[in-house]
Amino acid sequence: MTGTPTSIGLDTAGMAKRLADDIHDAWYVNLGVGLPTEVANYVTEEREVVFHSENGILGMGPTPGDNEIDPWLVNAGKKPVTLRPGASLFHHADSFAMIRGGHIDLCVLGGYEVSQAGDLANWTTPSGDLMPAVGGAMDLAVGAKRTWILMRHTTKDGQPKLVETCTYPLTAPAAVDRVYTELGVFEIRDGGLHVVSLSEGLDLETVQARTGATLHA
Amino acid sequence: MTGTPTSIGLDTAGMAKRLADDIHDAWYVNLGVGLPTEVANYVTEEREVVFHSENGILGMGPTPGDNEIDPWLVNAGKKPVTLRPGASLFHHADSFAMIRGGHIDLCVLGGYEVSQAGDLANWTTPSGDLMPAVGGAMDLAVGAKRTWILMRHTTKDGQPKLVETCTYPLTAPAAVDRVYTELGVFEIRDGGLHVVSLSEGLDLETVQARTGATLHA
Amino acid sequence: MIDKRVASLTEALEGIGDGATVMIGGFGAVGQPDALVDALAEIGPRDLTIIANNAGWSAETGISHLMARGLVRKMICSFPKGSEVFKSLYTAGKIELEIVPQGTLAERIRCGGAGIPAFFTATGYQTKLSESKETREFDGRHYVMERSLTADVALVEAWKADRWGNLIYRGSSRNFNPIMSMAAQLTIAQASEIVDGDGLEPNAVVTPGIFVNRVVQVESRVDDLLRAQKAS
Amino acid sequence: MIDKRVASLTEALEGIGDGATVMIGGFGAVGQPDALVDALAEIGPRDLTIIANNAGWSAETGISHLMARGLVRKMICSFPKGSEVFKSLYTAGKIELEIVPQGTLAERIRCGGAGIPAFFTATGYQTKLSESKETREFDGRHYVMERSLTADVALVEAWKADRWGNLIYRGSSRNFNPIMSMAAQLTIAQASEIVDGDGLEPNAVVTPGIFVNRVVQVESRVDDLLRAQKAS
Repeated sequence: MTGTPTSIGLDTAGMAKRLADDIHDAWYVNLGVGLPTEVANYVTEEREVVFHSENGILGMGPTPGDNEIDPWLVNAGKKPVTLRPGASLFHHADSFAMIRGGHIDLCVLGGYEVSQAGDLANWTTPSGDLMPAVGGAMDLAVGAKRTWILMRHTTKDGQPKLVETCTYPLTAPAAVDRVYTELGVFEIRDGGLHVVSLSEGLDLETVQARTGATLHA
Repeated sequence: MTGTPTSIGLDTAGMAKRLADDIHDAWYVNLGVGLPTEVANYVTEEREVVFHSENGILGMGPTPGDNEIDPWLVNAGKKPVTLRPGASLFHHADSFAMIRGGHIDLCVLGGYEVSQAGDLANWTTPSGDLMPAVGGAMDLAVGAKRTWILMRHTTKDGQPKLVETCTYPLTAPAAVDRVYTELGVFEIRDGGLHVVSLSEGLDLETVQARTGATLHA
Repeated sequence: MIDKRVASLTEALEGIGDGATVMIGGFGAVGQPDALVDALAEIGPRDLTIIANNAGWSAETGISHLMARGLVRKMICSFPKGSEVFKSLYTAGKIELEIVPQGTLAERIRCGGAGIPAFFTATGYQTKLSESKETREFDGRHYVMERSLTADVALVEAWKADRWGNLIYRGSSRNFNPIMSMAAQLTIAQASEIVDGDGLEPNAVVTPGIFVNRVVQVESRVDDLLRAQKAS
Repeated sequence: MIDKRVASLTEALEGIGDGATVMIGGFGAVGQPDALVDALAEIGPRDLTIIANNAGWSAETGISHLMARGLVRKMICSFPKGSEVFKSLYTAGKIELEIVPQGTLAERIRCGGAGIPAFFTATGYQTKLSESKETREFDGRHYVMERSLTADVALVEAWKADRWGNLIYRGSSRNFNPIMSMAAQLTIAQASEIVDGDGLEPNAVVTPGIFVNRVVQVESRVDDLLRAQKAS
């Protein structure tokens, strides 16, 4: 548990790809705004993973070309998207019925902190943001069948983001199933962090040194 | 308050027509199964009263001719109906959101008993039916903006159905706004029955004699 | 490739065991998945709890057919009148009944699908149907707390479907089908037509495929059923 | 004859007074009734409570425009980030904020329209957003009790409408519009097109006219708005 900045492990594209490889074909998946959105770039169309957007879309396709933009069709990040065959459109209450009702197989969110108990903090800072905003993160974290977090292993100044107990305000308690970082993949079960895999060239000691809770091999 | 059977006042067609005349143009109206359904026959198409059916229709039109029946389109009594211009179709949760949410201007229901406080009993007998069934009556009685009851003034053996206190199991307390019988029209307010109008040729004394609670002129 | 189409009713119904809770769509004959229900009666799982608006009307088909075969332990519905089979079983004490106001039934099912365990409604307050239920006042009005309903299986009827499980309906046949599709672990749809190619138009879809597990094509018999219902 | 069409934005907005609670549809620019909101800013009712997902993005248009004019007392939303106007008012203590998780916001609005005063959700349990709220355990899981939301007025955007007030939407522009239409005393829709004759196809209607009081035709500016949003 040191303050060393990590410049080791995967780049962000590698992180997104690593997570994408674990998504099952035909799953219904909601990708959070930011880095999680990148995951879609590493899921081929043939796999028919169905991407859900909380503003009322199932079956989102890739970003359209400049001449193919439909301004009425945007994702949760308010960016233009396309529809794939088999898509459907619906309103916000139905969209969150899908989320809250446990119909989404997987949501991928960013994180400020994740505790070994699976507590997630990803919506505001301890001091309270100047302007707090929560969006759909709390609904997704408690509602989806699986919540995977895609985030850097440490903060910019090297503090671990995988911790024993969150110091940031919670988004949801005991909600996280897995965490994907540039250093590895970690599963949360029985109140502890279990290593699924470490990124190429890294050993447990190196990763443990950057982690604020005990890693179980 | 006698046991005299009533053969005075309006016939059922007259009762339905009397109530139909009080419906405002452009109201959204749900008509219960049985006699209330007859009310639609006395509302002309030009008035654009929008009839709601709890199984998911707004804008029901008249019964189709034998060659025009669409078997997939039935009313709450499971009888074939038609659609008028401006109609819409929806599912049961949305249909009862309209009802429970106070969007229906008027529901017309039958009644076993109505008390001077507006309590309605119309779904089961004191002994409990051999087979109880409630349908949408409870939702309609509490949800619609106005609940009007269309019923005979007395039972077959001459007992009053407008009473001080219901002896039948309630459908809803304090739910009824008006009662239409063959003898007259009665408004319920401030815990009492107020005469709106009496059917032609009848005086208050005659109607009071067939009523189980005090009528206010 | 996502392909929720199955070739037969038997395949569609695979895995429904004794003691299952089964939601069955329809309002009377319209929107009732008659072929699925009749095939389920042939398969014969026992001690079923059925959640539906009605209890059927004929021992030959649908929910009453299941009952006539002795497969139903409990009925949760709003309006069981019209079923002679149910009536005789009920009066003989051979079947349980939970009567639910129709709008409360619809909302309990929707909430079951939407992850809401309980809600409040004014419907049923101070009636026999809320006698054992918690009540509460909000802003001067009285409400009953109702629990949501979920099921192991939902059997639904659609007009058209596609291989992703998207469904659209005809006429008044939506009724309970879209909300039941949301509320079950396993949702099985019979559809008159399964469209090929790119599937249904996204803006026209009423039940998104996320709620549907299996789709089987069968000709709708609603014409016949309505005739039978009329005759009965 | 039922005819909910009105000729101008001013006529459409008639009767919105100081202190009104106003729901505004849209998710960002898409489905936002921009013309109605900007015309409301011109009319200038004060002390408004606005219920919307976002707080706008530009002082020139939409919700931020209302705020820039000093008309908004309180904002109930899930994601006010992106509005500089809101940020400066909020940090200066000149506007109240109630942050609501997006799905809870949607369900509170739907329940408001559906006559359900309160419901339970697991969302927000053990977070700052439920600190003052009642919690309850059902079947071993913990939930927060949430109250429904209603409004004096809902401003919504549709793609097509008819004289009965039926609405359909384009792309992802349904978002909060159908549920807000249900939850207000007075629902006012701007639509790109109002169809004549027999109206919209009954099976295609998303918002039935029963929920809509007035319809006004205006060209949608979503292209422009998205460009502006991108540039800002």
